[in-house]
Amino acid sequence: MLRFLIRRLIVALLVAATVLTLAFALTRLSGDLAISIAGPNATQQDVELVRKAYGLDRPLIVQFGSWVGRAAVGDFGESYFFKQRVASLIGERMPITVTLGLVGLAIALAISLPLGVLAAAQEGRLADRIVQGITLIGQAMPSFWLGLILMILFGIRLGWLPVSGTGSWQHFVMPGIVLAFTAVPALTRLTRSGMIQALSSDYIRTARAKGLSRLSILLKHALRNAAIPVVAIAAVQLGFMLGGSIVIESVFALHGVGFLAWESIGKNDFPVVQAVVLVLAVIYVGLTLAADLVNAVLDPRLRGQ
Amino acid sequence: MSATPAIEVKSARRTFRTSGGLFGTAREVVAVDDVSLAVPAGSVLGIVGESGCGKSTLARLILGLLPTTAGEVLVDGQRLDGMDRRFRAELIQPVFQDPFASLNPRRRIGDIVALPLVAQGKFAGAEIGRKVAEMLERVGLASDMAGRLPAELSGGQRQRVAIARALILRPRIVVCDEPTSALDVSVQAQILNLLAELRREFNLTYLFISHNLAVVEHVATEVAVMYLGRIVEQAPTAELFHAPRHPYTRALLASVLTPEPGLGVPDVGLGDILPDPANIPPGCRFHPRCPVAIERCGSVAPPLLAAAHSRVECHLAVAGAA
Amino acid sequence: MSEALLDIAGLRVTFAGGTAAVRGTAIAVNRGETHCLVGESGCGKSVSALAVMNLLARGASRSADRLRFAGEDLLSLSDTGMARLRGNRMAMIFQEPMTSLNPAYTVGSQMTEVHRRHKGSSRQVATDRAAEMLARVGITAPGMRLGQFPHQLSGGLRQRVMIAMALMCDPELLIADEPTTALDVTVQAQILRLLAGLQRDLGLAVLLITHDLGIVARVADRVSVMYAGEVVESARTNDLFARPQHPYTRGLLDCVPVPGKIRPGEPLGSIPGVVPRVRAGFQGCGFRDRCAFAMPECAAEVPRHAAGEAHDYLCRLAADWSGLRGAA
Amino acid sequence: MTDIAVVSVTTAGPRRGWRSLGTWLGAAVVGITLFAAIFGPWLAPHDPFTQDLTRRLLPPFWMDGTDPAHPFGTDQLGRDYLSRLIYGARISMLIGIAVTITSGVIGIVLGVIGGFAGGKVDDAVLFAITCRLSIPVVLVALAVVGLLGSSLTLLVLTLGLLLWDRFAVVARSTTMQVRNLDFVAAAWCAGCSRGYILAREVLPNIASHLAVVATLEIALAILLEAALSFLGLGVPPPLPSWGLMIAEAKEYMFFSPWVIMIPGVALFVLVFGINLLGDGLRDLLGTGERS
Repeated sequence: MLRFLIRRLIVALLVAATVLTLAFALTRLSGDLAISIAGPNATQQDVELVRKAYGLDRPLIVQFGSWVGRAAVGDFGESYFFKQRVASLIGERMPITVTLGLVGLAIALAISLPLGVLAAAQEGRLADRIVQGITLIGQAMPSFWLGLILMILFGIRLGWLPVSGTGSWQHFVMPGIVLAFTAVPALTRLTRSGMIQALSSDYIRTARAKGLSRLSILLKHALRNAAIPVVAIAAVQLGFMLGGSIVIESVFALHGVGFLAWESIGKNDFPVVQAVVLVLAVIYVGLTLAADLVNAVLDPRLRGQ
Repeated sequence: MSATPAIEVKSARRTFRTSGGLFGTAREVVAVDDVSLAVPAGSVLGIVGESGCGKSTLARLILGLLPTTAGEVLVDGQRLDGMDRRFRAELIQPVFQDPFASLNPRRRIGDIVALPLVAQGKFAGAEIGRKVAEMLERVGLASDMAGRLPAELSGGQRQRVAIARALILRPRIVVCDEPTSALDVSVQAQILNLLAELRREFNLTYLFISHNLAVVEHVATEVAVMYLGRIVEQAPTAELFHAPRHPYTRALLASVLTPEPGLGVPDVGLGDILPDPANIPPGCRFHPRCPVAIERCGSVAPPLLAAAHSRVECHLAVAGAA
Repeated sequence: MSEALLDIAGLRVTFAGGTAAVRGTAIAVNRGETHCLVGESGCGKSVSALAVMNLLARGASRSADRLRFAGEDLLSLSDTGMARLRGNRMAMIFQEPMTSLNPAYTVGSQMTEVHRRHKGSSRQVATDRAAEMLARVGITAPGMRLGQFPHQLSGGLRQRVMIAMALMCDPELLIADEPTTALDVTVQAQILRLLAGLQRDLGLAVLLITHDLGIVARVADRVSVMYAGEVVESARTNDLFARPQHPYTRGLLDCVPVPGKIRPGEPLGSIPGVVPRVRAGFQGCGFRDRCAFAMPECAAEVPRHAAGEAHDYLCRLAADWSGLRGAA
Repeated sequence: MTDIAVVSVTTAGPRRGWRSLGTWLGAAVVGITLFAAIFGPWLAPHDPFTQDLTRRLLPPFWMDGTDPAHPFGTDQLGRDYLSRLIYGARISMLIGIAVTITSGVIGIVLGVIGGFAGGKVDDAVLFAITCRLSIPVVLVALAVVGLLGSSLTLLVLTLGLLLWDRFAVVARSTTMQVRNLDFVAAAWCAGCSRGYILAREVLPNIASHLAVVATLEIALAILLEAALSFLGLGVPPPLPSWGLMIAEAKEYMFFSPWVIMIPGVALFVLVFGINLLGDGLRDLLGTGERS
């Protein structure tokens, strides 16, 4: 158990280090940062001042070293645009993104699990085809467009929900639904295929031979095994949702981390962009680690002898 | 007796690392442990043992599909590692157990049988076609089968294709790894008869691996019994079946259910403890299940008692118990 | 013995693709008797058993002239009525002990649930019963085993657990579908010995499905040989091995290498050709393509002949066609 | 006693018909879009870049006050919407296919090498996949385009470098499965070289799985391009990307909803069609999710 945790932690750290390097490389792709920061109207002198002030005159390897050293202790420097510590900036915005992600995941699971179980139980019949149709529609739906449509419908025409902002829980309903829509197809398909696999397995035949009730076979014996991959994918999906919330946050003007990143990209505010990429990557790795642990609880075979 | 053995295995050992589940510690499994054997040219060595005893791993070592962890394998007196792949193919060929996995589902029968010829790179297309047609006919398949896909064939027919592929280069040695275990009884007999005919015709040497003792008795000239990675007894077929010396051989023979009504199911006398290759017991590895084990068996590894044609590893075989 | 415990006549199963898996099978299993259903893969023996238990996969259709268990008509029983019988008065074990137990639950949980469902017993009563049954199938330290998960047990132990679980509710009939095929020979002998002992002690009726004539000879009281969805020959075990009548039965017996009976190197008897897949609407004898005695009439309806007491077979050939097998 | 009870009936028949209907529908959508993309310059009634500020936001043909010359109306700058839609199909298909080829090459090479070699090499491939999955795609793509300026080539390269994970995962697992089958061992014993075995024995057996992944990836790349263009960091304006059309029309959507409906529906229908085709392919090639 401990060995496993340590091994996974080492992998997680290596992934973080790789992303750290990539994030740094990303910002240096554009050539001279100082020119970008100083802005279009700056004189040669201004640019030199900026270069000195941000330490961009040092050799690349030194810059990299100092960025890594500080990032390792959570210091991502100061935002060029917001003139604020990047860490505190992200800290302020994170709750909104996490709330959105969790709302989205909850809605997605509330839709996918019943749909997947229903489709598997009715494999090949009308209900199954309808569910598969829904997943296809969900897969094809551009999330930003769905967001706009919902805004027109519920925000303007019906006036039920606020169109943008973060004032109340109602503000999270539409974005949550849209975000959930991005995860529903994958989760439903996985639940369905997992359930179909479980239902055609030998132990389900045993359960039927034991004369157990249909409900007990479906929910106790099949779902428990089908749920194992779903948990892992749900965690991965949550990671993707946090990363993908940038689109939805900008549609609904939710000032979360994604929105922050979008603004910062527009403003050439590299420390913020670097930091957001890194933080999201670390969260993703943490989520997959957590999923492994939950799986170990669900699947006795993974607990070892 | 000076002739080079077709196959010679010298103190071969093969271990695997298994991950012990997500949280378990990785363990080392000894699949083949210090196995030595020699198969004289023209004979059939049968290898029997239960699942996990290492017989299939041994086959893969002899085919060169797996490298040995220690020891060496000589085929026709030459070391396998470093041997040219084309040369090796002309020497030794396999027939595997599962006739559904051993043929590429996307290639036609003719191409499958021709593969060893194509790999040699020295045969012209017309010659290949002629040889393939001949071989298909020899194993009892209509030559129009060449254009079919494996999925269109039955299990027995597929196994004939596998045999045709193995013999098309006229190798000296064929390693048959449970060639009839996946087949029905009526088809198994066809394949066994075919293998026997081909051996006489092409003067082949077989290494014949099976868990079915009756089948091994039928085809083998000599039999080796494997238990947890070691050969615990080896003898000419008739001797082994009529005067088994190792208690495990006796138990195996006792568990053969011949179709003779009225005899009931015998008591094989083995306990419930099953062999675990990752956890090999000290002393004699069979002692936890052995019905006649004495104290020494639990601590001291049994000596090898070798005679001209037979050998056994058992403390109690010293007295020549039979 | 007035009425058979399990009485099947004219059982037919057709798969969605049009394959006729079972074509008018008749089997009668008497109380306290082991009846073996023997045949090669695809002959319909397992499908017949699943059809009796109403456990066929979706897409398979079942019909029968008669399907009665302990006097009760199974055909007219509802799904719930059938579920009440399964695991209770008629139990079944399967070929693959490695996959037949649910990996997510402990042995104890899976064993007790069947008792609690059918007998309405408390957790404690069911657990005691489970421990008792584990001990009964020769498992030492049953208390410890109850808390273990299936993956912690070897194949032989899992099959013992399956047997114990099947016997939780004292069934009258146990259907065992190739219970030892996936096991090693020594474990197979142990499990079969256990089954034979339980059958005797508990007075069970056992319908044992196997492809292995050795098993048939050693454990069966009666044998039904299946080929291409039909029972082609049915007899008492001794009778069948001594006087096999159907050409297929004879051929099958010749195919089996018997240690000490066949000289090494001598060819085995074999049946040419392959096991056919029979489509719905197939007429006549399913074996005729592989049969050395086939004649044009075999494509028409085949008569069922008697060859002595409780011995019948499905073939045109008269019973005295071969004389005694192995008389020489 | 000859009553016959039929317990359950087959359900396989109608399903096949239903499935093939969907596949044909998908093929039709993809075919029409491809046709429009290839022959766009001849099909489009107007130049998609010509602005006419006097004829802004003309409604499409099903509404009142339309102009027969502009069946799908005009946008906020008076450009013909149908022409822009047709040129947008070019962008979508181009991006979808080019990105999939790029990511396919990267992913398949990595996956096949990892699956075939196993051991340390496979560990490295797995690590690369984990790293790739932990990187937020939209954010990084936005950042790259934001930093380097938008161009089609850059967009294709960026997305191609970011979307290879599914190819790698599928190629790796299927290669592993095939590698362990006995026919690969038999080919080795037949004296075949590693390269021959990989090319002739392994690849043909994983190709169908990869084809299914390819359709999914084309759909995903099209959706991502639209999202990036919508956020203003995808295809450079004035190129008529469907995502960009939605973004540019956003301000007018409350009064003239069709300005976002038309490109949005086009996007949805195309991706839906590709996915239908992919599902059909999956059924046809027998690479079910179940196995």
